This record gives sequence, C-alpha cells and structure tokens, in this order.
Amino acid sequence: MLHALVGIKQVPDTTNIRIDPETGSLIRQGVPTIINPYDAHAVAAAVEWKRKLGGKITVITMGPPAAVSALQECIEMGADKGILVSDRKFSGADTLATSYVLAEAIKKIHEEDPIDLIFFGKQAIDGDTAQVGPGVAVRLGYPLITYAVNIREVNLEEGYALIERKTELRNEIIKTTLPAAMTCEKEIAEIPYAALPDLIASLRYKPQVWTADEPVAYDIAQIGLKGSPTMVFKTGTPVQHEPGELIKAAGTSLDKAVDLVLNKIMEHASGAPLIGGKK
Amino acid sequence: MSKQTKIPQEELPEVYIDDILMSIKYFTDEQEFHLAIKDTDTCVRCVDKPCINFCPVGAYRLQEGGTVQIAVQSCIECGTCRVLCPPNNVSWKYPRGGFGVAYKFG
Amino acid sequence: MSRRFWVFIEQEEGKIHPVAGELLGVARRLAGEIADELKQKNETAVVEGILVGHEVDDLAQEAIRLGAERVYQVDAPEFKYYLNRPYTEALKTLVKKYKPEVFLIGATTMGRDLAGAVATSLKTGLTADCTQLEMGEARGTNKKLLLATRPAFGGNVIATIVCKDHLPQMATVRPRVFDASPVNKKARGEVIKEKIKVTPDMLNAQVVEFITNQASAIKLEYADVIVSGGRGLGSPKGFELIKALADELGGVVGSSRACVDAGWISYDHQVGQTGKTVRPKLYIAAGISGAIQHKVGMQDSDFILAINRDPSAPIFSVATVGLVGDLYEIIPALIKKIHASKNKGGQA
Amino acid sequence: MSSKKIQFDVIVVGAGLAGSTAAAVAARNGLNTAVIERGQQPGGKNFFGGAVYTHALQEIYPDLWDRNPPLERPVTETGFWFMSKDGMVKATVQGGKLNNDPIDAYVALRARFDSWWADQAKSEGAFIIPKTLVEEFIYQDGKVVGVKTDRPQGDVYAPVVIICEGVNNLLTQKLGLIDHDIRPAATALGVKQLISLPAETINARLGLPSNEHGLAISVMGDVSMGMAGLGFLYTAEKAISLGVGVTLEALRKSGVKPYELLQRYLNHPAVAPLIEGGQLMEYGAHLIPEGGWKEMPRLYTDGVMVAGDAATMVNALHWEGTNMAIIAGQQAGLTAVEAHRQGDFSSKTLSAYQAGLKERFVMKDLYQYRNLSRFLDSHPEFMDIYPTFLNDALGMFFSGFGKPKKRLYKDILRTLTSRRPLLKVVGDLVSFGRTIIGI
Repeated sequence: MLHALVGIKQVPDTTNIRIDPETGSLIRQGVPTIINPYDAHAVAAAVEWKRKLGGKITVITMGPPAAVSALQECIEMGADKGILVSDRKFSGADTLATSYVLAEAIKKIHEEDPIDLIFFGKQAIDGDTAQVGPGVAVRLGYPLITYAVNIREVNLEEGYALIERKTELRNEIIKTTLPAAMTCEKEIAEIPYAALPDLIASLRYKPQVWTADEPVAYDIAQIGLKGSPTMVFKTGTPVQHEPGELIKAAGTSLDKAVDLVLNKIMEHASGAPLIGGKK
Repeated sequence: MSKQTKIPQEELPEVYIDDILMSIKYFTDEQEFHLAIKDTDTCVRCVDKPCINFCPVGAYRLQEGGTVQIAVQSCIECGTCRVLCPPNNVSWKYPRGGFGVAYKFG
Repeated sequence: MSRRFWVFIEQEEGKIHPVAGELLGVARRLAGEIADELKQKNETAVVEGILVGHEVDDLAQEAIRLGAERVYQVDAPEFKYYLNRPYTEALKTLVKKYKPEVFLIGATTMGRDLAGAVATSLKTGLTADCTQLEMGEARGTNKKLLLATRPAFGGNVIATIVCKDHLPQMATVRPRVFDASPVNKKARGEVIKEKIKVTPDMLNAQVVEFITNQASAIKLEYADVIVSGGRGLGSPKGFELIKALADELGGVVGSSRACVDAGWISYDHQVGQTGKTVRPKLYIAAGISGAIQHKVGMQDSDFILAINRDPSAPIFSVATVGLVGDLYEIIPALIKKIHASKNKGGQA
Repeated sequence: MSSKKIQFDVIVVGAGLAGSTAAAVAARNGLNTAVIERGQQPGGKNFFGGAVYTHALQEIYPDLWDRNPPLERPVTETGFWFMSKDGMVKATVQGGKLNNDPIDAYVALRARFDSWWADQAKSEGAFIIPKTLVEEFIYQDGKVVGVKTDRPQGDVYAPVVIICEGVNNLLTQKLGLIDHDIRPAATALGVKQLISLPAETINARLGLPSNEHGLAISVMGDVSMGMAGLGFLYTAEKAISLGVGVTLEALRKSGVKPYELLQRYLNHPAVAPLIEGGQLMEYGAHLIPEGGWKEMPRLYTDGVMVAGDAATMVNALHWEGTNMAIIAGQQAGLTAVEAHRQGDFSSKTLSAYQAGLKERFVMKDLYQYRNLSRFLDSHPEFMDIYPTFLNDALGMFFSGFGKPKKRLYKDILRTLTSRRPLLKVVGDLVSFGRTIIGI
C-alpha cells in the first residue's frame, strides 16, 4: 500500500494580476486564489498511483486559514487527508523557513504512517523559486528528483521507483530508492474530473490544522521571519523601456514600411548579416 | 420589425479583440471542447457568415476555403452564436462544470 | 584575507554551459563594486569557479579564460553525471571549507535543482532567478551586501532581496540575463583539486537511462534571431507563417504564453517570465500584445521589431521599431524582401 | 465505490441572485437545500451593468447592513444621456427623491456580489455545489425527481427543483415550459468594459462629491448606431463600467462587431475623457432576456419552478432584473417550503409561486411593459432621430447668438421635421406613452 504525501501551496492567480499604476502595488481585488497549478498536477499523479497500488494520500500545506479550500480541492481530486500548518508565528517565512516547517511536519506524519513518495509541484507561480521541494528533500535526507514528467514504476516491495525527469539536454530515467521526493512538471498527470460524491465530500471536508506548537513543537528560531535568512529589501515595478518608432504598414504604405524596417535592422549593429547584408 | 440594416464598417473603430480578452480569466478545458461547428460545408455555403462579426469575443474565424473555425478557449458562453447562427450550425453546450470563463468582477 | 565570489561552473558532457561565463562576468563586476571598501581594510575580492565532474581538467582552464581567478575542481567518476546529492555534498563541503561571501549558480534545470538543496544544507538564503545583481548597503547594516533583484508575481513586480546574516549569499541567475565577459586567452589561474567523500546513500538515486528529448533541441536562449507569434495569429496555423519567416532568417520560432496556453504550440517555444528569457540580436514579435510576462523575457533583445494591428498594443513600448498593420500582409512582404536581399548579398 | 443516492429536499440549479435567494429561503425554513452551480464560484459566470436594489436585498435579509454586503457605490445620480455623433444631452436627477435611507440602488460587481450572496444562503444552511453542470432531469412516473449532472455518479435527487439557470434556459426548454429558444428580437447582447481609475479621478470627472456617491446612466441614441438598444455607465468605487446592449436581431443585421460598437462608445468625445488613463480590468458580454411578459415560459410544472433570467424576468426600460430575480427566488423558495409542508409537489401546489408573483411588482411590471421590446424594435427613431434632434436643438438654442430667435426656433424645428414628419413624431410619443403605461 502506497502512502504518498503531496506538498501544495495556495497562490494568487498570477495570470491575472494587475498593478495599481499610482502606487505600484498589486491590485488584489478580483485576483482569485487557486491551488498552484503544478501542485495540482502533482496531486493528480499521486492519485493515479494510489489507484494503481492502493493506499492513501496525505496533502500538506503551510498557509493562512483560507488555504483550507486548496486542501479541499485535493480531496476532491482523490486525496484522503489534508493537513494545514497554520500559525501567525509562521508568517514572513522565506523558502528556508518554509522547508523547515514542512519537513518537521512530514517527519511527524512519517512516524505514524511511513511515507513512500513525496510529491511537489516544480515551482509555485507566485514566487517561482522552486526551492521548497528541494529544501524539504534535503532536510529529510531523501533522494530528490526535480522536473519529473513521468513515473514509470513504483515498486513498494523492492523499495524503488523509476522516474523520468526533464533536463536541458534530454530526459533521463532515475532509479531511486524509497522514500524519495520529487517535484513535478504538468505532464506528470492530467487533473481528474471528480465524481460528484467526491466533490461533495471535499466540500464538507475539514482538514486538520496544525499550529507552531501542536503536534509539532517548532524551534521558534527557525520559523517565520526569524528563521528566514532572506528579506525583501525593496519592491518596485519593472522598468519601462523607451518606446521606439511606429510605422504604419497598410495598403500602399506597406512596401515602403517594410523597406524602411529592413534598412533599420541593417543599420543596427550586427543586424546586417541576419538579412543578407554585408558583414 | 426593425428597419435597421448593415452599418458601414468605416464608422467603427478597429479593435484588437485578443488584447481585450487578456482581461478575462478562463479555466480552459484542455480535454473537451464545448462548442463545435456541426457541418463545415454548411459554413462554406453560408453567404453572410454573421458569426465572424456578432461573436462578442471574435471566437469565430474565417479560414481559407470559406470554412469557419471556433477559438473555443476564448468563448464566454454568452449564447449569441447558438441563437443567431442562420443555419443553426453550432453545436452549443456549456463547458464542463468549473471550466470556461470565470469573471473576476462581472 | 580575501572575500570570495563563487560561481558554479555548470558543465555537461564536457561542455561548460554559457551561463557560467555570464556569471563569472557578473562576479567580477560585483567584486569590483566592493574593491575600494576592502582596500581600506587591507582585504581583496577574488572570483573563483567551482567545477564538479569527471575528467574536466580542460574545463578548469576554460573557466579561467572565462574569468575565474582560481578554480576548485572536484573530479571523480561519481561526478560524471549530475546527481543532486553528490553534487550538493561537494558544494556544501567546499563552502564550509572556504566560506565564500557570494555564490552564484545558473538558473538552469541543473542549477535550480542544485541551488535549493545546497542553500538548505547550509541553512543560508537563496534568491532565485535574479535579473539584477549589485553590491550595496541595506538598511541597518554597515557593510555592502548582495542586492539580488528578481521578478515576482508573473513579472508584475520586482523585488530586491538581501541575505543579511548568513553566508554565503546565494543567487541563481537565468541564462542570457547578463553578458558574458570577453574570453581572455592568456589568463592564468590556479586550479585546486578537492576530494569529496561520496557515501553509498548519496547514490540512492541513479540515472539508468537517457532519452533524447526532441523539444529541448529548441535553443531559444542562445538563438540570434527569434520570430515569435501571439494570439494575433488567430489560429495555430499562423505559426506556419512565423516558421517561414524564421527559416528565412535562420532563426527559431518563439511564442507568447497565450498561444501555449491555447495549445497552439508547445511550451518549449514560450518566451517570457514563465518561459525562456531571450536576448537575440533580432526579435520579431508578431501579433503579440505585449503582456508584462512576455516583455520581461525579451525586452533586452538588441533589435525588437513588433508587428501588431493595434497601435496602442503594449508591445510597442519595448519595440525598437513597430509596424502597425496586418501581420498576414506584412510577414509575406518581409519574407519576399529578405529573400531578395539575401540573393543580392550573395552575389556581391 | 458505494453508490449512495444523493438526496435533498430541494435542488436549486444556478447560484445567481435568484438561485441563492431561493436556496436561502428554503434552507431558512428547514429544507435540506442544494444549489448546483457550474462556475468555479457563484457569480463567476455572471455579468451585468449594473445595480442591485436595496428593497429586494433587505426583504431577504433585514439585517443586510450588518452582513457587510460588497457594494460599490450608492446611486445618487441617475437618468438618461442622449447621444448624438459628437454631442451629449444629459438629463439626470440627483438628490431629492433619490435621497432615501438607504439609497434605493447600489452599483455592484457580480463576481464578488453573487459570491457573497451565496455565502449568505450558506449561512442559512444551504449546501452549494460548485463546478458542476446540470444537464438533464431525472424523471419518475413522468415527474421530475432530480437532476443529472455532468460529473461521474452525478445524479442528485429532490422532489422539487428550482431552475435559475440564467438567460440560456436550455433546461427550461427541455422541460417543455417554453416551446422555442430565446428569440433574437427579444434578447439583447450586452457588452461591457470595466475600467479602473482612482476613486478621486472618478469623483472629479463625474462631479461626484465623494466615494459615497455614484452614477447609473442609460445612454440613448448614437451609442447603438440606430439599433434597438441602449448604452450605460455605472460607477463602481474605483472603476467605471461602460457598456452597450443591442438586440440580437439588430446586431445580426448590422454586421457590427459588438466590441467595436463598444469601443466607438468609449471613443465618443463626451465619454473618452472620463476614462482617459484608465486600465481595462475586465471585458465581458452577456445576453439579456428583454422579451419580458410575452416571452415568458410557464413558470412551474410538476416538481419544477423557474425564476430569474431563465424566466425572462427583466424590465428592459428600467434595467431592472436583479430585484425581480431575488423576489422570484424568494417566492419559489417559499413555495417549495409550502409544498414540503403539504407533501405535494404537483403543479397544483406549485402554482402558488406564480400567484405570489402576481401580487408583486415583478409580474405587474412585466405585464405593464409587455409591449416595450417590440416597440423599441419597431421605432428605431428613438435610438437615432430623437436623441440627435435633442442634441441639435439644445446645441442651437445655446449657440444661436446674433440670430433672430424666431428664426432659430424654426431652424431647430426643421432639424426634426426634415427627418421625421411632425405628425409621426406625435404618433411616436403617444405610442411610447401607451407602451410604458401598458395599455
């Protein structure tokens, strides 16, 4: 029987973020929070393997109380249990402090019910750091497989898994002992369309809430702002470039405009050889 | 009945609808399309092809050979095409639960 | 005493990843930024490369030519292929031994896999995917720190991050964000070989098979010419036209996120915050509106030609030249003229 | 997996304003109530101008103001703008009778408002099932006993179903409550842009003393380019909502792209300065069932009631719809409660729903305005000639200096009579009067 653990994060939907032109700050109104898309695929992959091998899936997240809805969504997809690690004392955590909190919680879960495989999304779309998954793996001393695109085999009897991951040059198959941790690309599995009873169960589901004191007594020096070596020094909006020249290219002006543009490219440093001009 | 007839195009500003659609949030269903042209030849025979114009997100696009293609992922489920397609050639249903347009403000 | 600015020399199959050269250039600049301050304390700053692999002596010399003043080389069969735990162990051990001030790693697949693990084992801070790096004073400290600036929230915000009380200050940097410093063929430097003990448990995960990946053959980051299409193409078929122009220019095809989301083209073509950062000599954006997440990925290209029907499209704000009109008229005209001009150029 | 039957006392299809109201009322009275909503969240598929009306909100929740409704601005100025190609005559009212406590109408944004409204139903005990599409009914002995959804194992049972599915009333049609699809002549397409601006900018440009003041404007004339339709402008707190609605019939004939029609309105010299520098927050479009009384489906049958847009409960002239939906939802909810009390879900019992609505403004107004949509369709001059005349006339009146005034009046009159004979004008006005009085 497989015991898979999935670490997820609730994030603002960055595809729809807007900036207040006056203050330069994020306009939060109208920005829905969603389960980090990569994490959703990680959950889907865990569910696929639970269906194949039998067993169960525990999902964990660190976040504000509202993150309950992200855990419910995992239950909807087929996870069995959700744990929300939530406490004001955790706020201000960077990736190092977050990986500490999650790793300690996972140790606790593992004590009671040994874990075979840990799934994360490859990165969260709000921070894009891709550090928490690797950080947790290191803290637990588990082999780490990042950018996983396909799980070929999970062999619980012999205690190994074959996982395909993506690298710059090619894909590679990793054979790893279990337990192991992986971070997942979207290709890893398609999000299932839940049956109605599962959806209804998820809407009624209340995840466990763990605090900074119970059931894991956290070292206060390693959590929240205190446990975070990095801090945000300042924020701003990206620098706007000077706009270039606009040329109308329609009807009779089309030919001229195209000539003009090609000339400009030729004149520009290193542009000429690209379009057949002299070096 | 309305005496209204065709309005000359030059009285209207040109609008780049794709940019405007960037303001809309969608949960795109990659596994199932909720709209389809029932019969491609019917579109070829349809002279006016008003769908190219009346769709408020410009999802109906004229293709070479006079066929019409639907950019289903930009559909906002208003129902205009279902009601207005002259040969009633659009197979129209709502996207699966949770998919499709998700207005942030409404 | 010298302050060490470290760069991870990423290599695979006997080749140094270009990002290493870019990072050595940055490290030299950063070292220069605190040189005066150090002089008063009788200290110096030194740029050093960390090279891990098997039979990579040549690469150590190359790293020196690329700007490293000294290279620490870990060379053993266990390091022939990249594996997270042995590599993490190597970097961790070296950091503990030499205590560098700053450690830069490329934000590549390998670098990102490695950096998070190393930072966590060292319990220090790591800022990922930086786009600007400088040495500067942060509030409440009287020494210069690494100010690491990176985009967040899909490129809508930039945040500058410091790591005040922990060393090394670690950052990953995307390829093509910085210029590589010029290769100095005469450069000489010291290579120090280091031994790292690899225990069997570090080899619990092993590569058992390689699969050549078609998609990763598209090298957007290092292409000289990129022709990208956006939603304005109207349909996936539009990429045929984009491809034709790219072929004419000897370039590669890029895409905005919208087209990737719509399934018109694969993710490997995506330029932007959630795709690739590119800096070609010529970037042509056709039918791309220019959402911020796209612009941050291409705005540093040498020459940007934007083609869009809407004169108010935000893409024009980063374009060197903008053509307002129908891309289906403009691109065929471009192809024709470039073709003609190339033939002429060939005769000359 | 065990297939336990999913059973409720009442199923509401759609968590819009009608649906969440029906569910709130049913749940409050002890019924085990499910609301099945196809969007990610309630409100996610909804889109309007627009305003909600405090009388209706307070009727459902007398403690409305303690519940912190997400309202944008109260409507403290309202009326008509008459638009010509390059001019605008504004006839609005502020203060006076509008100064009720609370203010009668508030601008709202549906995604937020409907989501909150559904939360109120939840607090009454209703169970909201989002992300699920109702596709079919389950019949037993010819009677509806539940619905089939698009999810695996997706059957849900209840002896009574309240359909609040919105303007595309496919389920209502499936039940045979109406024998045809919505008609192009009786349905409008509304397109809208929500444009964000700092609150102070909105106040300054529209002459509003503070954020506690807002506008709700109907725009007549050139905005619809002669098509049967209207434009609108509403002020949210930090955004202006601008849109145009025209009938589908007119839209098809015109060959106009709706977003170009809207852009033309936004480019109008009296409108463009209002939104200059603003950012597009959201574009969208939605159908409006303007057919009213004449296009209304049967409102009930055995085990089923229909409310809101699905039952064409919109007053096209007053832009009323949300309040009708809420009151209809309330009546349907109450009727479901009564049916459970009697243990009888036949159409005989459910007829109380329609009877209840007849006592309210909902049916009275819809009846009174029953000819409106046809009137507007057959009198394009109200979209075209008259607003332009108004602009010309007032423009001439206030600029005709150095001209004998008698000649000025003649000239003014001629701008009208050259376009429409005086007798016809009189006839138009009389028939407009008859249409809105409802005789």
